[in-house]
Amino acid sequence: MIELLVQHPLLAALLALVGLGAVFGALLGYAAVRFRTEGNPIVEQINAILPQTQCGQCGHPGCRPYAEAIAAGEDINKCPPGGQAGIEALAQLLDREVVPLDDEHGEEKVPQVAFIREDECIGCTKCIQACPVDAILGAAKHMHTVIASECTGCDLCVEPCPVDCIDMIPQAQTLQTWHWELPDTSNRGADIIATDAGEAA
Amino acid sequence: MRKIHDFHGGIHPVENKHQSLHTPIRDAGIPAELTLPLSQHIGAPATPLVAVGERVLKGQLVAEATGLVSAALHAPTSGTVTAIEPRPIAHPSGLPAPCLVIASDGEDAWCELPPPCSFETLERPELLARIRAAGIAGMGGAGFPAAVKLGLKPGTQVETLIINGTECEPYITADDILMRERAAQIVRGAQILAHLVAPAETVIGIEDNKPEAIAAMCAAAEGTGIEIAVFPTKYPSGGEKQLIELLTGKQVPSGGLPMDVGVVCQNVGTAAAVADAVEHGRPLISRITTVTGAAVDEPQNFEVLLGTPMSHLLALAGYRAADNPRLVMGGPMMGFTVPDPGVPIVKTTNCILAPSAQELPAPPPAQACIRCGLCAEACPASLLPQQLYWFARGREFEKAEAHNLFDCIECGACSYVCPSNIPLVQYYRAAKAEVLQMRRDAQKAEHSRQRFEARQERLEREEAEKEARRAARKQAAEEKARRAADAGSGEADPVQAAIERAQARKAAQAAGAASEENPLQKLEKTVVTTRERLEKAEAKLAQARSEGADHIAALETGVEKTRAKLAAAEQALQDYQAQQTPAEPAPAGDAAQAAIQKAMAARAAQANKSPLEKARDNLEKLEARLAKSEARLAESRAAGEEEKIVEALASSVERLQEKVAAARAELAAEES
Amino acid sequence: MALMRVTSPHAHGPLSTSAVMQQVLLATVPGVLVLTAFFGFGTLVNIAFAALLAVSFEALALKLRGRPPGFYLGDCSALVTAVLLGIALPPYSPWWLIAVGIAAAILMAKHLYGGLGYNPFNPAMVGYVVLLISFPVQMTSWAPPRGAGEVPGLLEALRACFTPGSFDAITMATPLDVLKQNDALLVRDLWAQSPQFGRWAGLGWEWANLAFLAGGLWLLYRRIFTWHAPVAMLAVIALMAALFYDGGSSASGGSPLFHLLSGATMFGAFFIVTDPVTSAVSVRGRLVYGALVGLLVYLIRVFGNYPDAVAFAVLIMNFAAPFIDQYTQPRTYGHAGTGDGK
Amino acid sequence: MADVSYRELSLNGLWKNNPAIVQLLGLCPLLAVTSSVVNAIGLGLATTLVLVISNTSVSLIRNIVSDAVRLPAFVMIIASAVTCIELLMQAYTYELYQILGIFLPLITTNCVILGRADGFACKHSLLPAMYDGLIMGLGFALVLVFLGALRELAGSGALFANMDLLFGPVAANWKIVVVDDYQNFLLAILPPGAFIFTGLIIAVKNIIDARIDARRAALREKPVKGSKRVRVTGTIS
Repeated sequence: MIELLVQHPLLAALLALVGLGAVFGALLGYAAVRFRTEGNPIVEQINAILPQTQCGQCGHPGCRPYAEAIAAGEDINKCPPGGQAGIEALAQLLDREVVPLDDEHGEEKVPQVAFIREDECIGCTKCIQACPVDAILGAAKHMHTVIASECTGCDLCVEPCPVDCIDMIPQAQTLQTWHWELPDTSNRGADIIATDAGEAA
Repeated sequence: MRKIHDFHGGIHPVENKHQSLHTPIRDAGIPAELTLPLSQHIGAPATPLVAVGERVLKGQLVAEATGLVSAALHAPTSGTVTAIEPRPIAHPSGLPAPCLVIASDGEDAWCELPPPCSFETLERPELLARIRAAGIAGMGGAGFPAAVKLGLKPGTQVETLIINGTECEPYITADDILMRERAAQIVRGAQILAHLVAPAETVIGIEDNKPEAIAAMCAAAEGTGIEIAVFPTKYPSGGEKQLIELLTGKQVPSGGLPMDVGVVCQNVGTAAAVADAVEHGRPLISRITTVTGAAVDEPQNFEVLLGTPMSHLLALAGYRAADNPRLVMGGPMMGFTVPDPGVPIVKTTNCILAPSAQELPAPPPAQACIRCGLCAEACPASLLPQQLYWFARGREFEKAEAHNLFDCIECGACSYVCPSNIPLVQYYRAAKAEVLQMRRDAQKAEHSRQRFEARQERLEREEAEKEARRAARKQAAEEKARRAADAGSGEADPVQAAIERAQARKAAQAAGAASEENPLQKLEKTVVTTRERLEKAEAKLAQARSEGADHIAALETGVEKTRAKLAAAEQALQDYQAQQTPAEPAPAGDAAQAAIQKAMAARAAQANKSPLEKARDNLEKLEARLAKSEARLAESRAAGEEEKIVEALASSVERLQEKVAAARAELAAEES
Repeated sequence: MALMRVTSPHAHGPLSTSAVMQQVLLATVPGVLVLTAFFGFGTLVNIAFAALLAVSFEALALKLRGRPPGFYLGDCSALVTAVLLGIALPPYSPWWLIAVGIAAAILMAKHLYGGLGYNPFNPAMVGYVVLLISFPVQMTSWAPPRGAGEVPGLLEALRACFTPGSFDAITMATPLDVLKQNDALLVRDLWAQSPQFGRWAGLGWEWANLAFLAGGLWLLYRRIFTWHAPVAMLAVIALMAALFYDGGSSASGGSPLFHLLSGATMFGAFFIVTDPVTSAVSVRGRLVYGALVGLLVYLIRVFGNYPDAVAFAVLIMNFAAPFIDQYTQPRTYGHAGTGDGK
Repeated sequence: MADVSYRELSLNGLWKNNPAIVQLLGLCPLLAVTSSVVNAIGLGLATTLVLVISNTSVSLIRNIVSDAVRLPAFVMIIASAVTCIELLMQAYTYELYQILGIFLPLITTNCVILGRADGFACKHSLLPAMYDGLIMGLGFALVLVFLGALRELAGSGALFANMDLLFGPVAANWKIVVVDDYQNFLLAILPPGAFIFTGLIIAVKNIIDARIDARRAALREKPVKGSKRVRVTGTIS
């Protein structure tokens, strides 16, 4: 046998290569079976990044369905409330490219909270049915009100209101939430600003 | 002589302290109006105890501490409460905060104070209560309520009590002059604090650039066992953590408190205030404040009532507003700019700095970081400021946190030495705030998610129940049909079914009649349960009263409400019984019949109405709404409410106006 | 009147980036004077031409990147790069050599990475190395020092720069090169035979090194940088030389004093290794960084292909600087342990 | 699969998805042998040939080889093809064979080839696979030649030197000296030069792409903002 191989180097090479191929093939096949990934934990991680406003602007009924869609390969730039920061976080998690927000799905806005002008409310409960997080309190024929701390600012309640008594108000800044902003470094070409030295009124 | 340790980093900025030390402490007098922010300390704001229009006396408690970490407020002089409303306060944001405004009457009449006493005679809880009642919050700048810091957990052993007379910031001399002029009071305060926390040693730490203060303190501390430790001048040795390392060689663990290494630290100003509070029963209503900078003619120290507008003090010191591009509360290293000179002095205002443009020039444009490392050399917390800067700038906040962003004390040493003029501290402040904001957002998102999922679950359940009911009904119907079919020898008999339906309806009506007793039972039950609840609430209230808990007021209103409910329930029961006795229950169908008739009548009326009338009605309704909205808008404009709200209202008015216009057009069309 | 709203601190120290750069420029003066005294006006012409080119390239790059050139030129960093490269280049280099070097330094090493503060590699050294590997002949021939040959005047220096080929004749190997090529003579004999050697090291070189040392000490005194990196580097070079010094056989690597005062040792230690942008940041990091530069310098000088090695050593360690930073984070106040790598 | 557009394939291979400057595959030979045009042409042709052969064979056996062992099988095919090419070059262009040296056998490990085999050929029928191999190979070879020309020009001031190694004696005087009396700029010839010039080529391509995109974006209609919203709360009665 060995003699034969020595005499026919071509055969030896062929055998060696086929042998190697067989061994590595077996190894790969085993690994494919042994280390199969179970389930899809990525959905949970994506869902944790999404802002949970449940606003439906992404075209999915709620944040979790969108998280599932992203895991299945959908674009990550469909969430206006998450904004650019959210897109970046998703891009990092999924190792995808950072893309600008798709404005077919709306624009990034400052955080808002719904406000019911209570003397105009007729108590129709339509907004209560629309609210995805049960943040509106009220009963039929009784004035409703928004529990501001629970409101996600999704503005789904605005449209159903028959008397247009719901406004979206930007979340007010308080002493507790106020803070210094990062110095602006975006316009370094045009004019150079050291700090956000602004002028108070 | 104790061993003085050193801490990493630190800088030596120009001190500029002599300017304000030429004259002794001057009384700033009583301004016409005092503005007391309800939150002058770290923690929950105080709750006002007085009403607008009420007359208050000097030293009277006007707002009490709420919650564990909070401090009380007292009237700094006698006068009338003119407003409790948001006013601009000394805060870099320039946002208003709730304030209590007192118009002084000039009499400066004291309220009744507890009798003076000697602290040795007082027990620890009583001492603590006096300090708490006096509303003392850290006078060094942070404003942590003193009583909270001193209220040690039982069983803790304090090694060192440090009285901080370091005052390392340039320009500020409030503690210096206090130590020079009131050394004895500070030492008494220190003795009281020592009595309270029973430390193994008490040290007063002073930088060596205050020789007069050191001499005065040494003289006053003679024979008291209190040590005066003098150490080289270096910024920021007055920082609590740095001072502890200087004097004890120990480092406060990250995220921990000085107590974790057996140290309690208080400012000299706090010590003096404690002495006043305990010995004379006087609450904290005034403090020493330095007014300095090149834009005032006579830099000096004032004893000033809390709530005095800064402009009042500045005027006394000869302020030249034209020379002053920025007004700083605190020192040049850690102080913050105030948006308006009218903001009040608070418990933490140790200095008002009015520099000229030459003295503290506006920050020049930032250049690129050249990684020179001077910031790392200067950092007293041994951080890598430029790494933090890169992370903050790149919004890589997790990495910044991993590089101990939250150990930064914002002392400003890094920005001071930075050759490229990078506003490092601003980056750190912003980064910290963003991290906190992100944590809050994550929490809120999680909360929203849970609520959303709970709601979805509920809707599904309801849907399922509905489905189940429908299925059951269907099954019953089928069952019935089959039975009918069986009975009717395989032929579905509609007549039979109708009869059966009618019978079922009758049975149901009978059942309804049987349940006629229900309202009575229900009312009785309500009365019983309400009574039970009232009893429970009363017991709770009594318990709370005996314990002197905070929420008595809330409980009281609760009891009140429950009582009212009980009365109402009893009344309802009686009414019902009275109604029941004379007449037998009316046939059940009657009420429904009446309602149906009424509805039919309404509909007929509606149908009878001509389109013209309808349109007119509609217009009337809309006009009423418009008027209401306009009134609300005017009101909010007058009240100076926030822009956004006014805008929102304005837009809604506009919408209504449009609708009215449309309705008018419709009406016109109908009429023609 | 409107009041300014800014974050604290409101006070600022006296130091600025341009001041730092100007101090560095000033500190090179003694070294440049000594080089001129011994090797003629070649270095001065190098520096002048390099400075002109560097400022133009910098302005061009800034313009292309949409930054205001006036503001950024004010930091003088381009001038520093030009002066350092001008000193490092052999005197009487042809103009195109300087131009290629400056282009590599300013355009490639600096602005391609984002300008001052963002460059991972020392621009002057990148320029130098690009030239060294591209034009080894021109880069390894050095003018003979006064005393070993005639020193050209200013006009001749200018001519050498702008009419290439006119000056090829009068160049010599540097002392480091001579020692490296030597495999037959005892060091003592070599010293006696070659005109390039002076009292301790190369003729002229020793004084130039001492002058750069003086400039460096002045910078230290002005607290422009800390002592850690240069001292670590010099200490390691001296230590290595002492360890491997065999008393002067024909295979000798040279005495510690020879290594300290030869080639670009002092220049590298005080003007290149201390470049803050490309070195490690923390104190411990700078010690490690300097020491490793020193080690590499010695290894390449004695065992490598090139006679001098500061540029290579510095560039290699530039690579490693972030890595060193990662493992030499100082222990933050109030934290147990060293906080390494976390 | 019938829905393969040859136009799309060509565009992909030559520009949009160029293996060398977009996918950055096969960098090792790209950087190592492009010091002159002749080297680049030689290696480019060899690689293209191997690609065509390997894509063809892989496409032929794609339904026979099981998924788990496909990679070893592909590598075997590629190795055989490379060996054939190597022998051919040894026979007909011996000098070039010697210059290219180790990089000829190393074509086996060139990721472009395995990448195309696994990414395209094993999913497509014979003709598209063959065409893809050809176009991808040409795309790779073009970049190789362009880079080689740049480096040769910058490094030695001349173009098309030593073309006779590949094309025989006819090509002996194809050399064009662009700059007389040129000081050889070694950096361009050495591997760092390859990195720098590759970077420049990629930069130029990105600039062109960005311009094209900008022009297209200007032409395209803007969709309505927020038009894709849905209700998460079902119907509202």
